[in-house]
Amino acid sequence: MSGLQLYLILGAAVFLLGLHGLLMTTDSIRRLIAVNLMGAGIFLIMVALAGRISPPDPVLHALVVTGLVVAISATAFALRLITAAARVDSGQSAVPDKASRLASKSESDVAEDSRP
Amino acid sequence: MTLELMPDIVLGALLLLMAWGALYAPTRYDAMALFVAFGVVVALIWARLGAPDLALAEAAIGAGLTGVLLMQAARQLPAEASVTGKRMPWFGSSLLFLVLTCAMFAAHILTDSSFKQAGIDASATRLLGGPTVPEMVTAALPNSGVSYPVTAVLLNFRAWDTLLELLVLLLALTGVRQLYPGTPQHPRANTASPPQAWPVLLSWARFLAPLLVLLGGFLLWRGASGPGGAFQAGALLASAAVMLRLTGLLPPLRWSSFLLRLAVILGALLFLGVALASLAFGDGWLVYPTQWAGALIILIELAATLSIAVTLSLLVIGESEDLSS
Amino acid sequence: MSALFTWTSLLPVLIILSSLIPGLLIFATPEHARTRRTLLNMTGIAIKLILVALMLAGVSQGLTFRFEIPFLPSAPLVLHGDALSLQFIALSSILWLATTIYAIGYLEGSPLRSRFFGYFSLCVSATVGLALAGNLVTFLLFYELLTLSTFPLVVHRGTPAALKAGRVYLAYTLGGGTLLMMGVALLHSLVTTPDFTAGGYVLAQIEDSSLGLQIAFILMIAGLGVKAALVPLHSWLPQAMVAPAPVSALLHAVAVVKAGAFGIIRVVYDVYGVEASALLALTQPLLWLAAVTMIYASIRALQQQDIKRRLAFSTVSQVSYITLGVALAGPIAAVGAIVHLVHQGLMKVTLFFCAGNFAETLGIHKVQEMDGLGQRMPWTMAAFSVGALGMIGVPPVAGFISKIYLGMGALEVGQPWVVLLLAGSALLNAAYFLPLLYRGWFGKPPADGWQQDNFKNHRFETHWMLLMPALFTALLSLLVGIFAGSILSPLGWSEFIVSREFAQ
Amino acid sequence: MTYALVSLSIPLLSALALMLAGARLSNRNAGIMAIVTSLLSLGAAWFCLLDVAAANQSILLNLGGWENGLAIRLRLSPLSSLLLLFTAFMHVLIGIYAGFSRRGVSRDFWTLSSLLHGSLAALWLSADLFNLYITLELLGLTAVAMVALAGKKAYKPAANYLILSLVASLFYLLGVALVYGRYGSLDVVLLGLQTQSDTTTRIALLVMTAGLMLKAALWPLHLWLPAAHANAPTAVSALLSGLVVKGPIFILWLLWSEVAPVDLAQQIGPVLAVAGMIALVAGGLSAMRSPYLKTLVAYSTVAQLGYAMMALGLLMAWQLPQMHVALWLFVIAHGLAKATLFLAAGEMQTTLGTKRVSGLRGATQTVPVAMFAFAVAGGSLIGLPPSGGFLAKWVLLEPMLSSPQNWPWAFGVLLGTLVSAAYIFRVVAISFDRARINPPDVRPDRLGHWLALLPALMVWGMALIGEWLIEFLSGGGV
Amino acid sequence: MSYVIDTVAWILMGAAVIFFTTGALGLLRFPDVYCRLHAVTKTDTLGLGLLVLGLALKSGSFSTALLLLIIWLLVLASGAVNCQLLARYTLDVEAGAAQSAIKRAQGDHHDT
Repeated sequence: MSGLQLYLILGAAVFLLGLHGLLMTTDSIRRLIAVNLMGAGIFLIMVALAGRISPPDPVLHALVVTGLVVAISATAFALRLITAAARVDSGQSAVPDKASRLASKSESDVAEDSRP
Repeated sequence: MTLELMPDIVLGALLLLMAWGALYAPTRYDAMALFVAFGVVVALIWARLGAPDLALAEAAIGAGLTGVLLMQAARQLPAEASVTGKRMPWFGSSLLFLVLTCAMFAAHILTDSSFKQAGIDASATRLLGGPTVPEMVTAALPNSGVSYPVTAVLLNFRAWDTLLELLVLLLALTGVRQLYPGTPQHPRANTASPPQAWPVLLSWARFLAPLLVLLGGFLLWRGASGPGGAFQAGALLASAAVMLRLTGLLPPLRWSSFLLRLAVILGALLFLGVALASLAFGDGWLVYPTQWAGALIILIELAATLSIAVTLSLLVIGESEDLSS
Repeated sequence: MSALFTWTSLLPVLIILSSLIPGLLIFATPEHARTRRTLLNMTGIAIKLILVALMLAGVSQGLTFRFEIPFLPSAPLVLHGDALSLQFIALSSILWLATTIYAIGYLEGSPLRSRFFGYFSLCVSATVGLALAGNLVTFLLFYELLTLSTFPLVVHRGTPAALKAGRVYLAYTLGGGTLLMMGVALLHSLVTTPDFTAGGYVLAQIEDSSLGLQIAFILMIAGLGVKAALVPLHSWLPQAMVAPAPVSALLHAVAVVKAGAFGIIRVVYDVYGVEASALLALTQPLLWLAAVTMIYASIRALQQQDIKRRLAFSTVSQVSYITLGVALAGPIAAVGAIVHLVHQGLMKVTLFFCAGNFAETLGIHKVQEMDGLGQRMPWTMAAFSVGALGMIGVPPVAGFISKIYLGMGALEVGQPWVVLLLAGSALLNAAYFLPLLYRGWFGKPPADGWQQDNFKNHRFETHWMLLMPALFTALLSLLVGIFAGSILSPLGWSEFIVSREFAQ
Repeated sequence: MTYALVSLSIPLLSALALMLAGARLSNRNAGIMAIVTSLLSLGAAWFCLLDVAAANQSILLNLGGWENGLAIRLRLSPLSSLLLLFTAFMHVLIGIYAGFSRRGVSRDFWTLSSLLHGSLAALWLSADLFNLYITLELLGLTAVAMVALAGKKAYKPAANYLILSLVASLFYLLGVALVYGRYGSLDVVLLGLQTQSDTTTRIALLVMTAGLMLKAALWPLHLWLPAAHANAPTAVSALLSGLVVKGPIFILWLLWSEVAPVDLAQQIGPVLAVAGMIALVAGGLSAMRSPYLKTLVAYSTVAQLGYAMMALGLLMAWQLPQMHVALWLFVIAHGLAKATLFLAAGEMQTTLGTKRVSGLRGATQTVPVAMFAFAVAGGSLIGLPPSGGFLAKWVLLEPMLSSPQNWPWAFGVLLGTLVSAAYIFRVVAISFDRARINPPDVRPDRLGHWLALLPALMVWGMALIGEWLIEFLSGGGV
Repeated sequence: MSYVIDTVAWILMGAAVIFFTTGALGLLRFPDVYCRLHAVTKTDTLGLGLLVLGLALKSGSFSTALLLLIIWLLVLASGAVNCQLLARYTLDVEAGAAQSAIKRAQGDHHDT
């Protein structure tokens, strides 16, 4: 059992742990963390695969760097979305300052149907 | 044999512990803290596996910026109902069974012939008789304009991926901006309130910021010959901007200012411009003329670093009046 | 593509457009522009009649009218005017004239007339397109368009009952359309879709894919059977009676039901051909199905108290005469079937016009309320009697001729029990029509007068636009019966068609 | 190939320009600019179609001029050129609707729709597994950002949609990692030559298929779609259902028709086809039951994708190139028809002021043109003859009916047709109800209704070019 | 000669490990925030100093030694600043809590 295969299995384990967490938890932040764990697991597998040759495979490293940036931008967007959604649930407007909300002329969502 | 594996086993155990904690810690705040720690451990593992620029990127982005993001989210989120919510009891055990079977299955495939330890299984990639991709990279490195293979792959061989990569960042920013509709505040409404943070913090920030900028520049320049590059440098600069903004030393980065918008899209714009120019005048989409390849790559990396830094800082600490169109 | 532009290839398209374009224009006319709408209707009908006459002359001199545009690989959209389609077009054009006049009178003052007449013209153009279809795919296309254009007519009144009937109508006809599509697709995969040829184009493939051909036949007949109201698939027809009278007249005499019957004729004669369907043992079950429909529908008609529902069930049984004639697979029976297509159309439209008059003028819907109608509305009652007698098969009205031919065809093919069946069915027809006539002519009018009498002091017994069409079609069914022998009559034309069919 | 790249980069440039202009450009001008750029891109796509038709086989290009295996390979096959044209055409149509209908959209819609156009074009052209991952991610994020355009009520479904789309992309990435680990190459063409069906490849492909099915909301993994599409703004849900859902299906098709070994494909094919049949029925039934109009249309997307799954499954099971024509005819016909359905549904929802299907009583009188558009597009979904939907169903039925042991599949198509007829005509029948008419809240927006009708007429116009389309697609499909 | 340097390096690193463990132990055992802060920052900076020294000796090259030194200085400074910030923050929070407690007390006083 060489070091690389340990990391391959470790990566798979973290991925599955993330998947398990995603299905088990209900809080959005934890589900987002679970998604990030799954991502880290996959990147671990990729880097372990890259380490099979010396010097390690640069293509896989480049892919992981790209993957990391995708992960951070998606996580940032998801976090902002979850906080906005949570704030909508708890009654406040999605944005702390009232002024900009009223002025928004973006498509007004259809008034909840009053007709039976 | 287990002696030299000891650090790996320790790191692995630490990783799994952090991961489990990040998911099932009693309160959400602990989960976030453990997740940041998880990011640090992953950075260590990247270093251990011989991927220095990955370690850099993970430390700066994974542990640093994500940590700030999570803390900000924690501040605004209402209390959390319950950790695993109302899932049925048997759901957990069946799920565990599923995870275990997958783990065994993964162990099986990862140890079968095709993933042998001794290098990529020669037969696999040489099937076509051609060289493996890494060999092609080292062969094509001299006329790729840079001497460090990862940067060569990122910015020359697979430049198209990186261009789309920059678009993903722009997209995330546009998406976040949807959450702050409404007319822009007139700039003078809340001028940068005088920095009332503690003197110690102010002085530390004033000391650390130039160091970070210097380090970012160094990483960017070193990317051509060693680990480093646009993403890592951008992340460092973003963390500097975040720190300055949180301590109030930096005025809010208003989206309504033209310069900011130009900075945000500069990376993608320049990259696309180079691609179109090479299509029109050069001999093909994203084909760098070999003698200018190095210069072009540096130019693109510069623009990319700037736009990554600004985008990431807007993503992390963009307040409502910064982001509203 | 040069063939595209000779006048012979453009004529079929012009015939369809002659009712399509007025229809679209009528959609656009505002509700109150009554004269413009009637004008559009009338010009459309006039042009169509002229074009049909032109084509009749052309076909009798042996010209071919064919129009083709590419649609599916090896299955283009083909419009081909042959003798059979012409007879159906002639029938539908004449009856469209009568029904339009009747509808204008009937819908006087009711809302949404532009929409009604728009869909009315769409429906007729779909029927004409269906008649002119040159291959199965084109037939399928117009078959489905017919469903879409008749649905708004069925639900025109918009009452919950109308909607329920509309939903049932859609369920049946769309289901039928899908089955037909499966059948056509199956046939296309076995033997691609050439044009309709007189003796059928399936003979060559019988050995290697007989099962496929049988299933395709069953699917297609099931699909067409829905519109031709064969027994298990007929129950949408009585429920569609909730629609206004002109629609039920159009549906039962001209468009929907005839489309189904016409489709069955096309499939048996021009796709499978008589020998192939006999070889595949398909005609015998079809014969039994027609026989069952005939008897069952007549029995159900007996039980109906509402006039229109009784007429609906009589349509179901009358249309199965056509299927019966086709299934007998003999030349004389074929003539009987094809001519009955026209005769039944004329007689049934008369009956519906009269039923509509009764309802519109005196508010009579039930059979018991018909006592003494003869005194109050003699002309309508006379037309009703002509139609009813024709249905029973009493000479000289048209119905008698087709029944005779069907009987002789059955004997020629050696199915004597069919003659018994026809006689029995004639008796049943008499059983459910004669009481109406007796009540009408010999019953005493209600002592306290009719509870509703709209056109009391009009020149005629009811609005002239309601009376004239009924009389016109009654007269036509009489003339067609009397002058059956001449070449110009539907009988002569059917013999011309069948001679071509069984020539080789 | 240059025209394809031009058609790809025009929307990207317009997106960057719109971001740069920011508040300085009014909403109306931004709309006009976006429509003009989509038109330019449409022109470029048309020329690229002519190139491919002239060459009559796929045009390959190694980006950056590096040799095979190292460089990212772009491939312009007849199919991708047609999809480029289709994407540009849809963006022009929906752009015109969004720009000129009375409801209008927020300014960021134009940036996001241009980005969507660019990422879709990149997806159609790419033949590199990791590049497809990036375009998939771009697609997912754009879709979520556009759903979030609808304001506060859409944040929760958008967040859920984002998490699920991230999970789907990660599943796909795991598959890509395993494939690269096993074969050492990311190039679809090279992989196609060397994949054998051993355990690693099997797991990789299954994991990728699971991710792509979740992304494309194919039957078992479709639960996020109704909430996301129903809450999105009208023009956005038209784009989402018409185009975004089709990206993952393209990758799924690429995987199973080229990369996967044939015997593995033949094993998985029937499973996918059966799932498609179940999708048809399950999606249709839930569409019939749903009380809300837009949810009904969203569920009908799930149902209609069942046809695409069936075509793909049978393509894999029987290895018949004709099924690939059926698959892509479905995608195009469904895209156009679904655009009209969502636009018409949105218009009716605003005019009659109700989200419920029962609120459409008397729609044929209050909003005649929108209801007519809904019925015409519904006709194409059911597959009534002259429409694009019929063309696709006809081409799908042909191989099924040619040999007796394939007939049960034809039964699936029959079932699908009946179910889709049921939920379309449920709405049409209600609209003819004149007894309890639901009066309109606001004066109907004539132009908006006619614009909503435009895609439906296109899908019925497909009949005229049906034969050419089928020849072109089956020409150099691969 | 190298043997002596190695043993000295190992001794230094051993001491560093001991310091780290005591720091961690302090973190777990001490009652309130300040003590824990105090324990962690003190032991970590000292432990790191020893570790850096040991590593510098083992690496043997002057440039890595300098690099390690810079790292140590940075961690030293940031550790101190962080500790000070955390302490001040908890002071504010407690002060804030104390005031509201007093207000509540006065509030009760008035009501009764």
